[in-house]
Amino acid sequence: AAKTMSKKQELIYNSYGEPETLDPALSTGVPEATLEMVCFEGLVRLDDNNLPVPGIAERWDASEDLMVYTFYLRKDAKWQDGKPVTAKDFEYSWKRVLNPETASQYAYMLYYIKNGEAYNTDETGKFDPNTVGVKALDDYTLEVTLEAPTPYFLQVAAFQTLYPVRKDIVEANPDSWATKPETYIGNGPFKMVGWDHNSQITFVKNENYWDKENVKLDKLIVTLVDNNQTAVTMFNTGHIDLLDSPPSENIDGLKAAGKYFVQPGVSSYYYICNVAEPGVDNPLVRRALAMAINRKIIVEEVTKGGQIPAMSFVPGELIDAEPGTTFREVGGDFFKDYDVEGAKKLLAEAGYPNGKGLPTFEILYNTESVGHQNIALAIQSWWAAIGVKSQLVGQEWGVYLQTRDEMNYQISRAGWGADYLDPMTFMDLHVTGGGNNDAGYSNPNYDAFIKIAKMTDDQKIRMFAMHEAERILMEDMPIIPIYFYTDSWAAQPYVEGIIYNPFGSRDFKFAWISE
Amino acid sequence: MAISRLPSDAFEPVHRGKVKEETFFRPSLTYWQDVRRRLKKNKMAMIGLFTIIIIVLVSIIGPVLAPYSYSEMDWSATNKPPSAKHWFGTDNLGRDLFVRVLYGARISLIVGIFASLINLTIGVIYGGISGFVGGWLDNLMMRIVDILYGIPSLIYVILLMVILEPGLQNILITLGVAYWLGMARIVRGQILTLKEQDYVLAARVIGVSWWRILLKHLIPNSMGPIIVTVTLSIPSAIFTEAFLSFIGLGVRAPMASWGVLASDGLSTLQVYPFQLIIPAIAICITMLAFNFLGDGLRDALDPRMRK
Amino acid sequence: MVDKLLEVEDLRTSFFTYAGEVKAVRGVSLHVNKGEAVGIVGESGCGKSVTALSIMRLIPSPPGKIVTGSVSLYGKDLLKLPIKAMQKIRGKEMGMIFQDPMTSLNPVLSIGQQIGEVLAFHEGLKGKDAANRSVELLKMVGIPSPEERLRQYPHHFSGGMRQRVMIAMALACSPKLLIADEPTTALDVTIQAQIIELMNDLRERLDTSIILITHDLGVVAKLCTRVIVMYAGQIIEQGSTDEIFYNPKHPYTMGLLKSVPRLDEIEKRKLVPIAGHPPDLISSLKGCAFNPRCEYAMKICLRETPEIMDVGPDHKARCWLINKERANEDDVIQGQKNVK
Amino acid sequence: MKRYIFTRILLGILVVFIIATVTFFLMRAIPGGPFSAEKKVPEAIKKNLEAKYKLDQPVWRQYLDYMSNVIRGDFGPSFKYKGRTVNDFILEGFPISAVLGCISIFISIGIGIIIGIVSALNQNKWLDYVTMFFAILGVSIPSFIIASILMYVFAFKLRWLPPAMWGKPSQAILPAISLSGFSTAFFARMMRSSMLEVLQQDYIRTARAKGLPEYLVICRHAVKNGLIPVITYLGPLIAGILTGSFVVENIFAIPGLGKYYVSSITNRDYTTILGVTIFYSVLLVSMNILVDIAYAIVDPRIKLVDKKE
Amino acid sequence: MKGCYTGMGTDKRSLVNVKNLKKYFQMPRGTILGENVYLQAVDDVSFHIDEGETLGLVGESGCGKTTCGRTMVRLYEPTSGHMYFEGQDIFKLSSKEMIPVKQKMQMIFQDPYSSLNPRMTVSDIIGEPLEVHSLITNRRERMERIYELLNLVGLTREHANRYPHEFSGGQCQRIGIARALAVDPKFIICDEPISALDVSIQAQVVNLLEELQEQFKLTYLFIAHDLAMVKHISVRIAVMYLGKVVELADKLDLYDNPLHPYTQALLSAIPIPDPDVERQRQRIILEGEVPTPINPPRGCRFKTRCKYVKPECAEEPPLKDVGGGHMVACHLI
Ligand SMILES: Nc1ncnc2c1ncn2[C@@H]1O[C@H](COP(=O)(O)OP(=O)(O)OP(=O)(O)O)[C@@H](O)[C@H]1O
Ligand SMILES: Nc1ncnc2c1ncn2[C@@H]1O[C@H](COP(=O)(O)OP(=O)(O)OP(=O)(O)O)[C@@H](O)[C@H]1O
Ligand SMILES: [Mg+2]
Ligand SMILES: [Mg+2]
Repeated sequence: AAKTMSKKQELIYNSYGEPETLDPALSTGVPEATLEMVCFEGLVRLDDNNLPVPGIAERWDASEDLMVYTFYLRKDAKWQDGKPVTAKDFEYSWKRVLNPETASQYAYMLYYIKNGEAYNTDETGKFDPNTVGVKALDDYTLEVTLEAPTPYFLQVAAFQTLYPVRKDIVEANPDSWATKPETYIGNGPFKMVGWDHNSQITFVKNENYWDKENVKLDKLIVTLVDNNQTAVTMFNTGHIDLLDSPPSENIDGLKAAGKYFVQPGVSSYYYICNVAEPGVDNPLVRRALAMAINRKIIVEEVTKGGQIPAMSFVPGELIDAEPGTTFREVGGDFFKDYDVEGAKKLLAEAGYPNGKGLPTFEILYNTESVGHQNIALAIQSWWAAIGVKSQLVGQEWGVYLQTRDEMNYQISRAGWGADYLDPMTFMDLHVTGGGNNDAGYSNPNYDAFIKIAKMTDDQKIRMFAMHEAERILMEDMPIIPIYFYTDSWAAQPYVEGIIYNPFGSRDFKFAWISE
Repeated sequence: MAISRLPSDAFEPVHRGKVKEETFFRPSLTYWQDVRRRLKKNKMAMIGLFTIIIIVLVSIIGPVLAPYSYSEMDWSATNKPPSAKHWFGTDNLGRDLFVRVLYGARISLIVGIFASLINLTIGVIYGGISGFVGGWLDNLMMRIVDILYGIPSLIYVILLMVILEPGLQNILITLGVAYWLGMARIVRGQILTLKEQDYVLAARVIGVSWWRILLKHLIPNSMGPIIVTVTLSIPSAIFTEAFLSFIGLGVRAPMASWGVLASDGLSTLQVYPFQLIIPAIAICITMLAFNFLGDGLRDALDPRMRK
Repeated sequence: MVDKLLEVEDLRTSFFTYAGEVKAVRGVSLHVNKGEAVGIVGESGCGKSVTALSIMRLIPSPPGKIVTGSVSLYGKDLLKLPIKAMQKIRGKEMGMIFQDPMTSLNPVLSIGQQIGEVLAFHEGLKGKDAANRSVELLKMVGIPSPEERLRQYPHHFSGGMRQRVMIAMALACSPKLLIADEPTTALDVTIQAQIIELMNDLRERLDTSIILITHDLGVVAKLCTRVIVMYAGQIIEQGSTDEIFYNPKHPYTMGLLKSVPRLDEIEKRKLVPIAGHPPDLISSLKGCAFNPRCEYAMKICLRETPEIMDVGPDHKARCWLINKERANEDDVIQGQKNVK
Repeated sequence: MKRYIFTRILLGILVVFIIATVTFFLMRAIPGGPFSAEKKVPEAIKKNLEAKYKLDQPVWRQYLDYMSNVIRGDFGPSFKYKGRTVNDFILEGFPISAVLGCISIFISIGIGIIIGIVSALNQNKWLDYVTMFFAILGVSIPSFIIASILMYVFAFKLRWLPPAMWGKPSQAILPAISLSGFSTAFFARMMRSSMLEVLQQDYIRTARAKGLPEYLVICRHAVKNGLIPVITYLGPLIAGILTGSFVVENIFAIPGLGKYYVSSITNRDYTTILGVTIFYSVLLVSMNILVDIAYAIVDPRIKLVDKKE
Repeated sequence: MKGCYTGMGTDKRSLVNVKNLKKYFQMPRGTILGENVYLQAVDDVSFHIDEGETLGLVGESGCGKTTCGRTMVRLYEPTSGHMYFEGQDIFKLSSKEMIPVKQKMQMIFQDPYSSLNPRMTVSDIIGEPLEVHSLITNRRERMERIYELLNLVGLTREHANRYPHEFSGGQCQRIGIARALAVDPKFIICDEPISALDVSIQAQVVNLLEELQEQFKLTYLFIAHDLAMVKHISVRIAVMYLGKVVELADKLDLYDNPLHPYTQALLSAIPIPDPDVERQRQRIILEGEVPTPINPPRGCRFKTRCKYVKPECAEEPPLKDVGGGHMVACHLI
């Protein structure tokens, strides 16, 4: 039966904790992205299927070589205070991101643009910003020149770092404009009307939004409760309508009430092995360790959030060369989950029958949530079953990061989320000397395949190379995949029309409340 | 007058030599015998003492007899409420809570007792010296206490975590760094009032050395507040341990203390309340026992309460 | 006929402690006439304070309890009054001053507040009236610049002045009876002299009856018209001051008198203390309570408690020796008869 | 008096200064930094960030800069919450923490003291045993457990009260009770024993001898004296309630300052760590001074003044 | 031969010789840069005590008697002055060198209860000085010595294992005396040892002190404000007023012929247990407030309360000998 709209179009959404900043140029987190998407709109938006649809740009052209994009802005796009949104706004905003003084952490999202990196990394202060490949040809035409052909540039253009901001507003209060509703001027479907720091943010429908007809919510309240137990209690008592990633303890109950939803995510949970450490320096041992883990139990009994056991590195939602196929479907699994016998055999093969001769491994994890510890405990018990002794080392976040960074560990918990929707965001992680290659892994063949994949924009070759690289990676197993994250949320039955982005961000533009 | 009815020898004087000091017929006991005797007479204190002994015994013997180990996971029986098979139920990894509570008792009791010892040694001595010596040294020592109070403990806990390996002994070290501040203040206050007492002056006239005055005269007479402070400090030590374990300085999982069990149980309060309530009850019973014992001990240590 | 203001009959007060029943007062009967100063003397622990507190019904309970007896003020039995009525009598009809002026005043209330609350409760005086009356009282007890003193706290006062404040407080409602429990023990001699003068003056001017508890015979000699000597919870001798000082009948009284040195004696004589200690009041006493320390103890003293009996007009004692004297007298008389 | 307060303040400033200095260097000694993340920031961008927040300068330089700003009352910008300053945090968060803290202190002093008095007056009767039993439980269970249980019972099960957030009076009830649990129990115990002591004092007997009714004897004479030893604990307890509020603020989603006390450290938000630490030390030191002054007010015997006056 | 010391004191035979003793307590200052304020508890006091003699020290509460006594055993550090003990200026000794001296000088305190540690048994209390000065070698010897001392002060060995609170005031004072005697002292400062006791117990304690003096040739400084008792026990008496000795004389001399107006008032204030005498006696009631020792009156300190003040009293009267060792500090004489 078709649902009818409720009279009161008001939605309460919980975002865990105070946003670090709502300045699109500076923010880095997913929660921030969600809130910025409420107030801002970039050249394009992403639809249900993560495909670019017109945003502020009505249409766009790309040159043959995919090096130059021309965006044609809609004339009715306005800022919430009624001023028109122009191509100059974009030019200004992007250059602001690249300006080293802005110190934007996501500035590298604009390194695709010609001279973007050069400008951002300039230390002399003499770099001419006008050489950066973004130019307002007139008020409604924006020309973007890229460094290299980038097939997914339109996705990038939807990213919050590339949202336009208002020069006059920003320059008046360069530091604090994004912290107060009075100066937080956006061009999106809603506008901020109140921000009780650490408590809640209130948005109302933006009457100057070009597509206001399609915006149904009158009011969006974002609570900033960072304790997930509290948040779930608030959800259960009807004080919150939409809650992301409810804690695993409550999932069963929510499921039973039909309020729990889940979709595949684009992040991977895995263990990395310090390949220089005795014991784990042996790929056979690493594979044995991987095979001994019972991932099904982990996702069903420990994490409970519908996560997907991972017998490979790249999560399932990324598209492969052939339309309609995903990288994962093509790549398949590389080993069997909970293959105790196989693991034992490998161990023996490696010269450690029943774990004899192996040191006691330390499993490093961070202690911010009990989840990591529980997984480590379970894994410890399965490893013990094949004769591998291990010990848990929990560390506070900052310490954990440093320990990992300094390669002071043997086996460590890790996670990686996609920056963009392409397997490369995972695959180039383990190249020799890579900035995030915390395993210290190095394999020239792997490096070669990654290089090939990066040099071409032929999807077939790229995907082939990356599949090969993944195969090598799983052969050497510097990382032990455990599961693929899911994107989960709890929603009251009357919540409708939200676009749930697999990265975890939410688009409330089309949200509404049913009776 | 009734004189007539008096016996004839009524008015004969009684011949007694020099009048003797009348003597009390009371067994002569040493101080500690006396303390024991008085403690034994105190019903509540004895209940407390026996409870503690039972908890200690059970925590030592119990795990040996139990059919499960503290780390054994049973994936088919997670989050089961208390039953004949699992007396206290199981946790989210299917571990038997009864056995975990027994093991937890070991750690929590060690931590609690150690914190008391820290209080009794560093706290009492520091406060004692500060109060007894007085003057600028007192001022200096108390300002150091203020400073240690003021520095956020999490920072030096993290620093210690970098320096030390996780484990019980390091919880103890961490507790040792800052766990005596309150006690030092209280003892100092006591000593300040006591040191003007005549018996202290008398000891000084005799030529008793200052540390002996401190140990034999002043500290024993501050025992009341000291014991109260000690018993009050035990629960916070137990939960500090849980916090330290949580951020990674404590005992390694899967070993868990009561504090850790309670903190873990907290997240499942809405779904499986017994996982919080059971360790919480264990802590409360122990605390009641310690309080009864402490109060009894305080009275027993005070000879003025002798009956 | 003299007015009997207060009459205590067979008062018995005990403390029920873990160790047993401490019979602190064992059948005290006494009376106080109007305008009279009665001294109660005796060693430490003989039950003087407990007697006084029993009269005021201020025995700490538990462990204390008035077991039997009656205390009548103007013939009204105080022990039977409901507590509310008793509160009206305390402070209004009977005032009490305690031994230690240092601890008997509330350290955190100003003098004005402490005097004022008596006036407020008993006389309904508030604000200015109360202040005026307080000033008057302080003036009466000889505290200079009383207006300013009202705002001060006990620790601003010296011991002697605090004791004066206590007296002022006790006299606030012009009670008929003032019980002073060792009012000068904690004070030094020169101040003690001032307080005694003050009390004497009050008695003369206001006709207040005074019960003065002390073990200082010198103070009694100065102030009292009648003396009661207590020992182990009993009255063992009572009589007019002169009788007690010059004609003591009980060996204990004699002992007390002998144990003090006198400023006016020229030759150094050895002090003669009463040997031994007062008995433990927990044990039930057999015979005369004083017998273990008595140098004249006789066989009967070990067996039976003597009755208190008259030894002259306004002089009573509780001692077998009196009987012995009498018996001897009887012998003499009989002998004479025989001779005849 | 003035002189006493003056020296106390001077010493207090010194203490705060040392706390700030030690914290500054300890904080720099612990691993991790404000911009470390699992996904590492590219070197060049990190450089930009460090330049922006002056982290590229030598540590002593940063220390001097920071301290000179602090003296001017500027705790600097937050590293984590961009565009916001530590001063903002304090100005926004502290009033809320203070309101919550004051309610809790009010509850713990009020209820704790009443319980203490009642049980002292009923010494060794069942009322005494019951209240002291709960007092022991109160000091045994930490506030975060009390908070969760209260939320479970009153918000989730009974639905009498809102589970969290701040603003309405009803939202203050549960956090205030959780926060005051320990100190209420503590005060009750302290008050009981000090009342038992006071009730033995001579001046109580004097008050009775004056014929005062019992309620006046207790309320006017006993309670005020009984409070004196309790006040000594007020300083540390108030400080404890204020700094200890981070758990409760976190659980009840209260936008107070307390949560920064811990989160700033986990975030390595250097300026916030220092700002909050300095702020709390100032609070602690001034609380102690205030309590001493309060002590002198309640107990006129205590002289903060020279004897000459 | 008796007591010949080669000290620098005027009276070479004296066991104890106090010279110009001053003890000022520093008070908190008025302003941060203000001058130091001192409480002049003992101001320039000199006297000597011969071996075997008892010197009485009287005066009203707060006049500095206790301070004087305590400074003499260095419980307080003296502000200035000398104290020769057996000819040696003990104020110049280090705390190490003081230990053997402490063995020869002891003190008995005013409050019999508070001067005994409530948590020590009698044998621990009496045993402590024995241990500190290593006067015993083993447990048995210790107990024997303790029993001996208990016996000496009229207690029995049954008392050894009891606690102070189980004793009466007089018995407690005896324990205090036994503790002082434990080290075989030569000189004992008795700081109001009887003020807290009742009359008959006072007599017991005083008798005990006298017996012990005879037995061990002890020297006493006997502090009290009860002139009658002081007169009974002392040979000579010093009267203090507000930190100064105002009169010092042989006891009979002092009683028969008190010269200082303060001494006269003091003597008249002592109640005499004799109703007839009391009825006739005229007390000299001192008027006026006791001045504070912080800012004592200039000149004669008694002038604010003295009936006979004269202009010269603005000058400080020296303590001068008016014959027969009777010294008085008053302009009237
Ligand atoms: N609260 C109490 N509990 C038990 N026994 C008590 C209590 N109060 C007094 N007594 C006992 O009652 C007896 C009489 O005490 P009381 O105070 O009347 O003596 P006193 O004659 O006033 O002595 P003092 O001269 O020392 O004041 C003493 O033996 C004392 O031990
Ligand atoms: N430790 C101290 N610090 C400061 N002032 C002190 C100290 N001890 C004593 N005084 C002061 O010194 C003065 C003399 O005190 P002292 O105790 O010597 O008098 P006293 O003659 O022994 O009096 P009492 O007869 O009351 O014992 C008093 O004013 C007292 O307040
Ligand atoms: Mg008495
Ligand atoms: Mg003295």
